[in-house]
Amino acid sequence: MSGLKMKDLRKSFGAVDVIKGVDLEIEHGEFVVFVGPSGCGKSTLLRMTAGLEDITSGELWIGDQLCNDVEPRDRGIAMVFQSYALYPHMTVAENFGFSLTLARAPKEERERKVMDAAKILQMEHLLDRKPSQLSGGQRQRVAIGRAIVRQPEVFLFDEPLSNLDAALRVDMRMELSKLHQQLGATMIYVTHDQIEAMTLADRIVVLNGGEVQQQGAPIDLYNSPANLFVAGFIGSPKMNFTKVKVRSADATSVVVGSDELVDVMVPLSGRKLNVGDELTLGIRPHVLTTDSIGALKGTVDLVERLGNETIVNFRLATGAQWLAVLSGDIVLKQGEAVNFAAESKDILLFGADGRNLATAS
Amino acid sequence: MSGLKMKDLRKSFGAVDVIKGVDLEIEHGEFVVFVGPSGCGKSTLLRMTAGLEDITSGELWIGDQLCNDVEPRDRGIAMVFQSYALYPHMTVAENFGFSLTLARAPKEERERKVMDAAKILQMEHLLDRKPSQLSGGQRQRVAIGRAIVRQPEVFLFDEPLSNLDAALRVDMRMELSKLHQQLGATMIYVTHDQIEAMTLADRIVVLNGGEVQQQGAPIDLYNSPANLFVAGFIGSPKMNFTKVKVRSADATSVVVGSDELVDVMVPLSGRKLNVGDELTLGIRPHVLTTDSIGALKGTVDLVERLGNETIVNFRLATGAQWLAVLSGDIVLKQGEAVNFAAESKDILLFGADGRNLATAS
Amino acid sequence: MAVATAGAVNAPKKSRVKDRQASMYPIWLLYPAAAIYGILFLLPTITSLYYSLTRWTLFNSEFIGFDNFIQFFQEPFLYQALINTVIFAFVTSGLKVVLGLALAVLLTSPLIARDFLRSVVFFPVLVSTVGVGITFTILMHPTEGVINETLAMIGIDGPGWLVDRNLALYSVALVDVWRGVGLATVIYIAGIVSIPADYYEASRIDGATRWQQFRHITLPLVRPAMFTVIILSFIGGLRLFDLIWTMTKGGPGFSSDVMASVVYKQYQSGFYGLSTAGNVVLFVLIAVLAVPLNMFLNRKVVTR
Amino acid sequence: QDQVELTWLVDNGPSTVDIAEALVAAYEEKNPNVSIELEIRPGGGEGDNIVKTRLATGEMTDIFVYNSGSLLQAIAPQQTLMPLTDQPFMDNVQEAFQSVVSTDGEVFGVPYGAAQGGGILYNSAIYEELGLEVPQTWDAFMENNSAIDEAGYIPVIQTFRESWTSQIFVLADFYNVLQAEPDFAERYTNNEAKYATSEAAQKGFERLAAIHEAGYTNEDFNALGYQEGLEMLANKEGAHYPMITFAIPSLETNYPDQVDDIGFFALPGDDADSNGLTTWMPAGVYVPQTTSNPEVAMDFLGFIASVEGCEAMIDAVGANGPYLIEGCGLPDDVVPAVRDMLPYFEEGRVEPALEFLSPIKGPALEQITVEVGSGFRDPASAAELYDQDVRKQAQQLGLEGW
Amino acid sequence: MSWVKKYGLSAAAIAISLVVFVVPFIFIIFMAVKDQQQSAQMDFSWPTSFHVVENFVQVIQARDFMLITAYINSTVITVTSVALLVVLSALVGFVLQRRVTWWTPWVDFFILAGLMMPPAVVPTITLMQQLGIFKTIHGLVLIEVAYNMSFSVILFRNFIATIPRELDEAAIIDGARPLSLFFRVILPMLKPVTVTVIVVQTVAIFNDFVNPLYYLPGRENATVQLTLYNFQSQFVTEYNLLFMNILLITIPPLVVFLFFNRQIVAGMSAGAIKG
Ligand SMILES: Nc1ncnc2c1ncn2[C@@H]1O[C@H](COP(=O)(O)OP(=O)(O)OP(=O)(O)O)[C@@H](O)[C@H]1O
Ligand SMILES: Nc1ncnc2c1ncn2[C@@H]1O[C@H](COP(=O)(O)OP(=O)(O)OP(=O)(O)O)[C@@H](O)[C@H]1O
Ligand SMILES: [Mg+2]
Ligand SMILES: [Mg+2]
Repeated sequence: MSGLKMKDLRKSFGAVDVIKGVDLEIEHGEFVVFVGPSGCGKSTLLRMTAGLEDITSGELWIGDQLCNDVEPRDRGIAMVFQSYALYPHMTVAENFGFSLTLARAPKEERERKVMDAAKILQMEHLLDRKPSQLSGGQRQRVAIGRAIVRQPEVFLFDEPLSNLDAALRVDMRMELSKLHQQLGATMIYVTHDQIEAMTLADRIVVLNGGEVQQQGAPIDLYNSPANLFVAGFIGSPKMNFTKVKVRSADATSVVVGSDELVDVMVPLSGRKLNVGDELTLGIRPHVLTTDSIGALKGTVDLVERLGNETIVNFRLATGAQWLAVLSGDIVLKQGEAVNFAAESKDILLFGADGRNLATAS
Repeated sequence: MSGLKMKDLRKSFGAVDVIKGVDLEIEHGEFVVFVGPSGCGKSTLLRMTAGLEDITSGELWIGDQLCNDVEPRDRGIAMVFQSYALYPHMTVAENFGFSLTLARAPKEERERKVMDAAKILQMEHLLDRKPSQLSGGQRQRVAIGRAIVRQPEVFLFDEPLSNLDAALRVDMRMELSKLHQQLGATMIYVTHDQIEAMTLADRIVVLNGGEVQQQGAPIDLYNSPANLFVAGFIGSPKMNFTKVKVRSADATSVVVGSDELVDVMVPLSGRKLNVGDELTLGIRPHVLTTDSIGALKGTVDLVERLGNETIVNFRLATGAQWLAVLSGDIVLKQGEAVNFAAESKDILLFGADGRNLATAS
Repeated sequence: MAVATAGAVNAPKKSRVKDRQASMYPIWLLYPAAAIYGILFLLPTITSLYYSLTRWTLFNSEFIGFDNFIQFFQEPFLYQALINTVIFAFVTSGLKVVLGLALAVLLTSPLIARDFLRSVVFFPVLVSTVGVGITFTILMHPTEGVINETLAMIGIDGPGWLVDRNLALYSVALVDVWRGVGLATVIYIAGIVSIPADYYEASRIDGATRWQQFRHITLPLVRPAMFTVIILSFIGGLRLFDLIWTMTKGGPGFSSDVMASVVYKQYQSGFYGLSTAGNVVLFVLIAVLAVPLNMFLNRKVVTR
Repeated sequence: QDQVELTWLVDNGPSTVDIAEALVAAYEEKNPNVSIELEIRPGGGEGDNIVKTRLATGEMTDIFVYNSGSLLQAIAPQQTLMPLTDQPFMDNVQEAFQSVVSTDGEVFGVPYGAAQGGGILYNSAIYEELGLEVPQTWDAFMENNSAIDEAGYIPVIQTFRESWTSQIFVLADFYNVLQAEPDFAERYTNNEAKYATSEAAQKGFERLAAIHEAGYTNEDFNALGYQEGLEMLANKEGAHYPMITFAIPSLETNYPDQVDDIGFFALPGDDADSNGLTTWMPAGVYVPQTTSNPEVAMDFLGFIASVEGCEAMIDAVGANGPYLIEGCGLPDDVVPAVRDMLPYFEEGRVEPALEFLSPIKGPALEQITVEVGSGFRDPASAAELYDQDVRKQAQQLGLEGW
Repeated sequence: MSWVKKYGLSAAAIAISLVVFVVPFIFIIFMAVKDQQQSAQMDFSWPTSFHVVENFVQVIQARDFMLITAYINSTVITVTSVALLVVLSALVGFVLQRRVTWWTPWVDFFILAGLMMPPAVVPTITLMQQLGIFKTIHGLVLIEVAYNMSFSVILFRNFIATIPRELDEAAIIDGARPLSLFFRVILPMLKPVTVTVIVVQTVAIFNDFVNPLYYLPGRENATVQLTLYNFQSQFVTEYNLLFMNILLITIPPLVVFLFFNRQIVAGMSAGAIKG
């Protein structure tokens, strides 16, 4: 059994605190995705888990063992490095099979496993190449291959698909998912791709500035972000925010409004609010729909047509920039006036401390 | 003026042909995005343009100059390397300013430009770090910074945003777009991110196996892919394909059908088709809608809830795996039977040679 | 050291750093080397230090305190030898560091007959000191030597390279550079080929000329090699006597004597205690110059 | 009879090796059960160190060649060597040699090769051409030089590139020193006589300087080496070459046609009546106490000290000096230079060089004489500097009174 | 014009190096083929007659084919010592570079001491006698290893700094123990330095004469540099044979150099790391 437990983990590089007390329990077999802005400490946390970075303070348990001082090779992990770290003097096949070579696995077993990995990664024809003769995406796949050949208890993936094309990425996602089910291994996965995070994760952990902001099932994070940061971070394009003032509040609903916005009622307990409080209102671009009598009056700035959907950048009367994502390929001209509407259940409110009023207890 | 012209460019590494005759004209100030599967030769083409890779045959013109043998520094280009290639002995600021140092730009100018770039890239606080002290995404931003500080005639970006988080990526996309407008520079941009490609590009060039498959405005590629490859490659998730047989064809419409599919009529000139011809039918996941009387009867296999939309993996009666992307957060149970429908205008047909019947002349 | 201060900030970290590194890079890897080096070099060398305090004929030794050191410092030309030593070390190591780098850059660029040229440059390293010594005494002959004959052809009256008291030391230094630059060159070549091509590519894009590439990429990134060359040739220069011995025997007169040749002469004369004392003095001199240099250089190595 | 194998360490002088090979061949022929293997070491200080090191560590060969005279003391013969005092063959060895391989009444070695003299090798063709006579006094020598100079030849060849050649004027003058101060060696050893304070001893330096001042040397004296010196002499470019007679074999090999024109005379002093030769005793052959087979080793030494052995040596390298073995005469066909040397021995006009009488020889002498001979240093300060150098040596030897 | 600019400089550099390095070499060859008399003149002149074979045979045959024995001995000693040296000192360099602790400066100092202090011969011999390795080939091998260790360690140590630590980490994650990390990942990446060390140390050990002289006495143990003494002594030298000998003993290390020089290839670490 190899669940993972992190107790108040901390890490500093000299004077720079990078991980500022992370508490996390990961069950055996769970697929956990770390997301967070660039430089927030995801890789560092992974490297601490792997034993490559010493733990400044706190405890790291893998299974029943306190692992702070356990050697990486005894932790039963495999890792895909963000920087790949391929052995440049070995061929792809040798890179794949290196851990097995080290473990003195029989030659046939090694060859079989290497071939399996190559098939999964669609790299059979490249097995004899050296890393320097590969494209960026191919190198990244070698890095993945090296990890999956090992079949460890715990996988650590640091942005393993970032340099792959969309189709391959979908394939790999499936393969990793399959692998996860087959091996029943614990996986910790860092990604910046929202879809990857949403589709792969049993649980998403949102990190920011070395701290856990929120963790939970993907859809819960999307629907009920704990705070402004998570709300802004999960979902792409980003949620639209605007400052609003409380016009009235009672136990079941709050009415807010601002210069930009006609007053709207949000079904929400407003017990702790006073009229005049400043809140932040958030609406996801996806929930906005064009509606000739919609409350949001905007002027189209820029239209990005993705084919299946259309991203509309529009400006409110006050000059605030908002986004709306409309289904399908919609033709709008720059400068055109459009009205948008949203259902009140899709509106989120955040307190002055940034916490989501709907979930804050 | 620095448009770019590639005339039958070819490149081989020893016996491996990587670029197999690329013809391309890029106008001054155009923003061209190269997309294509991993290993198809995008980076190689960029490196040939930059002058880092010898041209095996063909001609490369930048502006009015035949550049096959021109030194990179005389080509007026800047490039973001897929592998970053940051100078390990220089700080972030020095990395940014290196090209200006080389050009002996005055110190104030250099400092100003470096600060500007740092601001754009949100890296002001990291200017004194060495690359080895940065996170992956931060390194990537240094690589971008190095290029934008130069303000050249031609930018070459090789997956510049692949390691950035979604929010930052959107910001950077904006900034690059802005930069493009400000400088009026030509940009060639490699990416695997569909949204990036669709939103940034004036023109998308789809490469596969070292050859150009199609080029054109993003939305045209999405709506009228020239062939099966492009159709499958552009748009995520991938278009659903199925083999169909022509049931009847006339000058304005074709009726096709198969075991999986009840017969459908596609408005299309069918002059060249005969009854019984095998075609491939393609429907994008996004155009499918649940419809209780829909012609596609499927059983739900897997539901991925992204929040703003829901990806439904379903199986047809024949066992074929299809995808549908439904707007909004929709709850479906595995094993549930669902009917899907699509409008006939959204259906694409491809001939035996893979070409799109609607666009093939 | 940097690590010590970093550890001081955060006490528990230090022990962990040690533990983690200890498992990755365990100290027992050093044992075989340490055993050989410690037993066969350090141990006898350190025991021999005792003899610097004795009058020692190899057959008998008699403790005489610091008399040897006193006598050593009374060597009539010690001061000049000291100056010569330092000059020699700086001239030879300086030239090797610079010329070696130049040659290495040349010999790593695509050239016809590059392998041949490399061999040519390395060849002097292979020739025994005796051969080098004789060869150059002849080539440097003031009137009949090829060097001066060539100079005469272009109207220069060549100096008496080895026979001029003011020049002999420098002439030997030049010959030492001739002999040793090949060594520096191969070390540099190893350093240059270890620099990833990426950086050159990036700098070409950034607009660097050949010279700027050298200045901003090669020079900083070849530092490991350069520091090796600096340390090895500097200490080598301070210690060198064999070439001086074969070429001038410290002459004419005492003009090209260096510390090491003074010590060597004492050893040749059978003054074993005295020469051990001389070695100790020389050791201290070198240590005073080289150890800080080494620490300085170690700190400047760029790690990737 | 058991096969006996011995090892023999010799230095690498070509005549040394030739002699050794000849002796071994002759001895092995007589004693088929013995085979002697030669091991070669460098000469000079390096070679001395090797001998000392090997003796000190008990790793010496069964027999070895080493200096006679003062340098012998440095290997502590009492501790390390087998005494030969009672060996019958020592009767064959002339007293003159025995005295330089003895300490405290024990004799340790037999002579290896011939005795040498230090003086002037001269080109008799030039002498004949200019009608000159062999000089008996320094003044006569200088007059000859002047005549030679005028005739366009080089009077005195100097070859300071190999600095050891610069010492001859000082070392070979020792016969003259002893004529003036018969007890110089003893007083010198006892820290009583000094080069700087002894007029006679300082003369060596003065004469060296005088030659330079008079401009009698070749122009490129500081760039030439020993071989080139011999060549100039043989080729009649120069008339005099101050040298030790061990140069003669080399002249014989390299200049067989000219060697008949080369003569030799002792370094002249002030007084024609007390003209004589400073001599160098041959090296000795010794047996270390660690030898594996003392009997055979002794027997071999006996062979070397026999007329038979002596003849083997002469066969090998020719006769270029007295062999110091009773009954071992020289053949008649010796080259003129050797012939010139013999009368000094026969008439007893010889004295051993200082290094055979005193353990002290300053190691820096050759560098000092180069300075004097090149005109950088005046004789007085040279003598003083040399005295300093000598003190170092004496102190290192731990001699009384220093 | 541009041609001159582009190639002129390197052409000039090549020409100069050729002259500087080749002229003395030609001198050596000339000397080696002259007869004894002409060689004794010690000048840089065209040989009046060529005695290639004669001199060659004489040198080979000298002292009972001593040169042949010497070749064999020197080769055995060189090969084993260099092999040991490379492995041991690369290990030391590896640990010292990667692991910085309070004792690193001291180890550094002792390593430098190997360059700064000449070895003490007599105490070493006594010690070797006690260990029973005096006068043995392996004894001398160990001596050569000990004496050349500092040089190699410094070389390796500085170069190991250029290998990205991420590769160590990857190997450790792959389950490598320190030795396999070193032999399978680090050492292969060090090829250019290793080659340099091999070449340099081969030359140094093959050409060493002081140490064999003291620690491996005995005629049957002769090494190549000792053969030079066959023709050169304190007072008399047979220059033609000496130079022929010099030429002959220079060839094996030259071959080593020619062979290994081809192994110095660029781009060992290409493709390892992104960033
Ligand atoms: N030195 C080489 N020798 C042989 N093949 C090479 C070499 N370098 C690259 N290739 C091959 O050339 C093809 C194109 O490489 P390139 O880097 O251009 O791909 P890419 O389109 O950038 O892919 P990616 O999206 O993965 O970065 C790849 O299949 C790669 O394996
Ligand atoms: N050696 C170091 N010294 C100082 N700061 C460091 C060092 N290494 C990393 N950091 C900092 O630690 C922070 C966390 O780095 P980490 O690599 O964990 O980020 P990340 O979350 O993986 O980011 P990315 O998504 O960009 O890869 C970054 O801000 C980085 O600048
Ligand atoms: Mg990271
Ligand atoms: Mg690429």
